[in-house]
Amino acid sequence: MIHLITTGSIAFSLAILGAVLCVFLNVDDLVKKWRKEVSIVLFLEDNLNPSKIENLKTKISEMLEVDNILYISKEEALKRLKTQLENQEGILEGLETNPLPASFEIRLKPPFQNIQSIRTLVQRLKGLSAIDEVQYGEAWIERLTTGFRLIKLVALAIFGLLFMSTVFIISNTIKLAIYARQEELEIMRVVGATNLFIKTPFYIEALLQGLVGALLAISILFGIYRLFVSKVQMDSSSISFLPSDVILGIMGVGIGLGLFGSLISFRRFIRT
Amino acid sequence: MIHLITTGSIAFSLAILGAVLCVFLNVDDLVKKWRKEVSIVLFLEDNLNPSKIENLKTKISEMLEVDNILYISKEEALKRLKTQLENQEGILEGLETNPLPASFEIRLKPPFQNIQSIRTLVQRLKGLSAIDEVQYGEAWIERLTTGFRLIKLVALAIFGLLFMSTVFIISNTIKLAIYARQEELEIMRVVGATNLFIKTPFYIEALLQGLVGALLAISILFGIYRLFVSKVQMDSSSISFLPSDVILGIMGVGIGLGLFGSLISFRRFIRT
Amino acid sequence: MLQMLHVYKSYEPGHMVLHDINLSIDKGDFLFITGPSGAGKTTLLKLIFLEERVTKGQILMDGTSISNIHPSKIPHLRRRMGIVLQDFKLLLNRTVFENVALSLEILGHSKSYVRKKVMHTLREVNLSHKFKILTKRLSYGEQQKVAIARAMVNNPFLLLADEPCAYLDSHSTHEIIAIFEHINAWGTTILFATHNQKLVDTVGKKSVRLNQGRIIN
Amino acid sequence: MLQMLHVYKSYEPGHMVLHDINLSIDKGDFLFITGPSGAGKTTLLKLIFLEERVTKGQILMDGTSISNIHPSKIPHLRRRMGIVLQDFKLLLNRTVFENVALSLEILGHSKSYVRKKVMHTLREVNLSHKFKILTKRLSYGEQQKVAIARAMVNNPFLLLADEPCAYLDSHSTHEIIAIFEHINAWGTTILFATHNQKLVDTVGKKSVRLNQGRIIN
Ligand SMILES: Nc1ncnc2c1ncn2[C@@H]1O[C@H](COP(=O)(O)OP(=O)(O)OP(=O)(O)O)[C@@H](O)[C@H]1O
Ligand SMILES: Nc1ncnc2c1ncn2[C@@H]1O[C@H](COP(=O)(O)OP(=O)(O)OP(=O)(O)O)[C@@H](O)[C@H]1O
Ligand SMILES: [Mg+2]
Ligand SMILES: [Mg+2]
Repeated sequence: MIHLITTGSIAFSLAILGAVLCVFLNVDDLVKKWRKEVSIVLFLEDNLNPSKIENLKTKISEMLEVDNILYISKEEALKRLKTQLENQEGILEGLETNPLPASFEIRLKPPFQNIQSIRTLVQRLKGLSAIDEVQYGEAWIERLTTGFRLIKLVALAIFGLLFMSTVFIISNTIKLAIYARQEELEIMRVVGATNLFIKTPFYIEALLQGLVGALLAISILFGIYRLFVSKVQMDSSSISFLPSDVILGIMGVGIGLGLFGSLISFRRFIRT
Repeated sequence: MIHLITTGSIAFSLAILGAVLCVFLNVDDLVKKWRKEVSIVLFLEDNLNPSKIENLKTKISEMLEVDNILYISKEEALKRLKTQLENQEGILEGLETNPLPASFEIRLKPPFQNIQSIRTLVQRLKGLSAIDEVQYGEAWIERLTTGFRLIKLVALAIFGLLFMSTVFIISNTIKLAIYARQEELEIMRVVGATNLFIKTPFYIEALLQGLVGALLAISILFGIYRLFVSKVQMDSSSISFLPSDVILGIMGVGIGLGLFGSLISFRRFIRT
Repeated sequence: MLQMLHVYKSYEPGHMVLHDINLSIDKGDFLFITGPSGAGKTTLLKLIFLEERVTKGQILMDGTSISNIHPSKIPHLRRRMGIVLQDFKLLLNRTVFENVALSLEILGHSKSYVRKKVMHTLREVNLSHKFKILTKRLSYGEQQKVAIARAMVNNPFLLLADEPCAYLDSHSTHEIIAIFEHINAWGTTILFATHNQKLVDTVGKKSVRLNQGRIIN
Repeated sequence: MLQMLHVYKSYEPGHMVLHDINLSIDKGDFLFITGPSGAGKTTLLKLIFLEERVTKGQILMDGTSISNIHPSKIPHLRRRMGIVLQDFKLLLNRTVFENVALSLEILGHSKSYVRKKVMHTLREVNLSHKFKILTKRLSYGEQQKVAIARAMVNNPFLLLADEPCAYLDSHSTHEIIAIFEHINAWGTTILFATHNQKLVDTVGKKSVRLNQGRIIN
C-alpha cells in the first residue's frame, strides 16, 4: 500500500511538472517563430544602379547579425501595397508614377533577435550610403520583449513553486513511509544489520518507485497529449510533445527524488 | 512532525493550484479585452444624405448584438489611411478626389463576440439598403476563436491533472499519517472508545491542517505575486491577484481536502 | 452471566483453534483459564470482548447472544469490561496517568473524579509515584501494572486478564492477585488466563484447563 | 570475557537506574540476573549490547572497552551475540522462518545453510511445523520461542535473554532451559534475566540479584 502511495505521488507530481514543461516549451516554440518574423526594412534612395544595389546587398548580408536579406524593387513594393489595401485599391488607380521606394528586408539570426542588438545594428545600417530610411517596428518589438520577460517570469515562478512542492511532497511521503516501517528498521538493528544492509533495499525501492512513477507520469502526459491533439483537430506538428531529452530528464528527476527522499528521511529516522 | 508534513503538503498543493488559477484568470481577462476589439466594418454607398445615414445608424444600434456603433466619414477614412501608410504618404499626394468610402464601425456585446453570431449578424447587415460591403476580419476572428478553445483546453487539462494530484497526494499523506498512528487507534478501540470519540480529534486536526495549509498557500502566492509585480515594474492593475471569492474557495478546498482525506483514510483503517 | 455454548473458532478454514467450548460463568466468579502455549486462552478471551467473532456456537451475556451484535454496539460493551492484554496495548508516548485515565474519559467522567480515581488505582498497584512518567520509560513489569490499573479503574462488571503477571515477580504477583480478590469480592467477575499452573494451585480458585483448543478437566 | 567496572546508568539526570555495578563474566558462564520489576535487569542487558551507553564506568569485552566504541562498529558486535528481548521485536508480517533466517542472512550465509540451520533450530524449540506461518498469527508463547530461535541460530558467543520464558508454561520453560544448557556446554556464554526466583533456584546456576539498581548478594 505504501509503495503504491509513494509511486502514485511521484507519478502525479512529475506529470504536473511535465505538463507545465510541455506547455512552456510549446509557448517557447511559438515565441521563437514570432521572433523569426522580426525584420528590419531599409528604404533605398531612388535611381540607384543595379551594381550599387548588389554591392550593398553583399555588404549587409556579410554582417554578423544578418540571417538573410531580400531585395524588394519599387514594382514589388507597389504590388504588396495593393494587396495590403484590399478593398481600397481604387486609391492607387489615379497614380502615374510609382511613389514607393525600393527596399531591403533583413531577417536576423536568433541570438540577435532582441531589442538591444537590433538598435545597434540599425545604428550601423543608418551610416551606410544610399540608405534613405530604416524601419523596424520598434514599438512592436519592445512589446514582444516585455511579453517574453513576463512569460519567462511566470514560467519560472510556477516551475519553481512546482519543483519545490514536488520535492517537498515526495520526500515527505517517503518520510512517512519510512516512519510507518520504523519498527522494522529497529528490529533489523537489534539483530546486528549494518546501516548499508538496512538501507539498500529502501534505496532500491525508492529508485524503482521513482522510475515507475516517472514512467507513469510520462504515460499520463502522453495520453493527455494525444487526447488534446485529437480534440482540437490539429495535426501533431503544431503542438509537440516533450522532446526525448526532457523525458529522460523527468525520469532522472523521478529517480533522484526517490533517492533524495529516502536519504533525507533516513538521516532523521535512523539513530546510531 | 506528521502534522507539519500534512499541513505543508496541503499548503504547497493549494499554492500551485492557486498559481495556475491566477495565471488563467489573468489570461482570461486579457482574452476578454481582445475580444472586445472584435469589430465589423460596414462600407456605405457614396453620396447618401445625412438623414439616411442617421436612420441607418439608429436601426443598426438597436440590433440585439450591437454594443456601439461609430460613423467614419470619407475624410476620417483618408486620415486613418495616411497614418496607416506611415512613411509612404507620398502615394496619396497625387489624389484629386477621395476614393475612400464612409463606413460604420460596430462593436459587439460580449455574448456575441464569437464567429457564429458574427456570421448571422453580417448576413442581416448585408440585407440592409445603402450598404456597399461588410468586412469583419473573418480569418482573424477564426484564429482567435481556435486560440480561445486551445487555451481553455490546456487550462482544463492542467487544472484537472492538478486537482486530481492534489486530492491524491493530500488524501494519501493523511492516510500515511493515520497509518503511523494506527496503534493508537487500536488501543482506543480496545478500551471501548466509540468511533466518534476516536475520529473527532482527527477530523478537527484535519480541518485545522486544511485551513492552515490554505492560509499558508495564499500567503505564499501573495508573496510571489507582489515580487512578480515589482520585478516586471508594472502597476498591479494590469495583473490582478486572485479575487476574494476564489481565495475563499481555496480555503474551502483546503478544509474539504483535509476532511475528505481523513474520511477516506478512516474507511480503510478502522475495521470494527 | 456469561455462557459459551458449543463455541468453535478458526482463524483459517480447516484449522479449529477452539473446539466445542461449553462454559458457564456466574456473576462474581473468579475463574482461571490455564493451558500451555497455543492452547487458545487468548482466543477465548478475544471472543468474549468481541475482538474476534465465533465461527460456530453462541456466546450469551446476561442471557442475550452477543455473537451477532452490531459493530457499533461493541464499544459500549467494552467500556463496562476491564481488559488486560498480553501485549499491554498502552499509549507509550503518554504518561502513566493519561493511560489509566483513558478508560474513564471515554465514559465522560468529570476531571476531578478521574484524577481521584486514577491516583487511587495507581496507588493500589504501587505506581502512584510514577504517574507523570511517559509509559515508554517504564520497565515491562511496571507497564504491566499500568495495564492492570487501566482495566480496573472503571469498576468493570467483568475483568478479562490475559497473563497479567507474566512480567511480575512473585511478590508483585501476589499483590495483584490480592487486589483481584478484593474487587472480585465487590462483585466483579474475573477471567484470568495464565500458563502458570502453580499460581492457580496456590490461589485455589476455580479453573478450566485448555489444551489444543479443547477443555480438559 | 565480559567485565563491568563501576558501571552507573541514568536515563534522566539525577536518577540513577544502575549504581556501581561490578561484574565479571567468564567464557562459558551461565548467569542468571534476578530482581523485582524495575530493578534494572533490562537496562543492564541493554548496556551490554550497546542499545544504551553507560553513564559512568567501563564495560570491557575480551579486555577492550566497548563504552566508547564507534556506532558503525555496533552491528558487527551484535551479529556475534544472540538477543532475546522482552518484547520479542519480531517482524510480525513475515513468516517464522524469515524471522529466524534474518540473523543468518545478515551474516551472508548461503541459502541452503540458512534453510538447514533455521529448520534445525525451529525443531529444537518445537516450532518447525509452523515455519511458514506469519509471526503475527502465533500465540505469544509461540512468538517468544521464535525470538529464542532467532537468538540461537547464529551460534552466538554470548546470549542475552531478557525474560525469555515469561509466556511459556513450565514444561516449555524447562525445555528452553535444557536447550540453553546444551548450547552453554558448547561454549556460548549466557546471561538470563528473570524475576522468577523459583526458576533460578530449580536450575541451580550462578545468579546475581539486582534491587533498585544495585547488586545485592
Ligand atoms: N527509556 C527510559 N527512560 C527513563 N527511564 C527508564 C527507561 N527505561 C527504563 N527506565 C527506568 O529504569 C528502571 C529499570 O528499568 P528496567 O527496564 O531495567 O527494569 P527491569 O529490571 O528490566 O524490570 P522488569 O522486570 O519490569 O522488566 C525503571 O525504574 C524504569 O522506570
Ligand atoms: N490471528 C491469528 N491467525 C491465525 N492463527 C492464530 C491467530 N491468533 C492465534 N492463532 C493460533 O491460534 C492458536 C491459539 O492461540 P492463542 O493466542 O489463543 O493461544 P494462547 O493459549 O493464548 O497461547 P499463549 O499462552 O502462548 O499466549 C495458536 O496455535 C495460534 O497459532
Ligand atoms: Mg495468549
Ligand atoms: Mg525488563
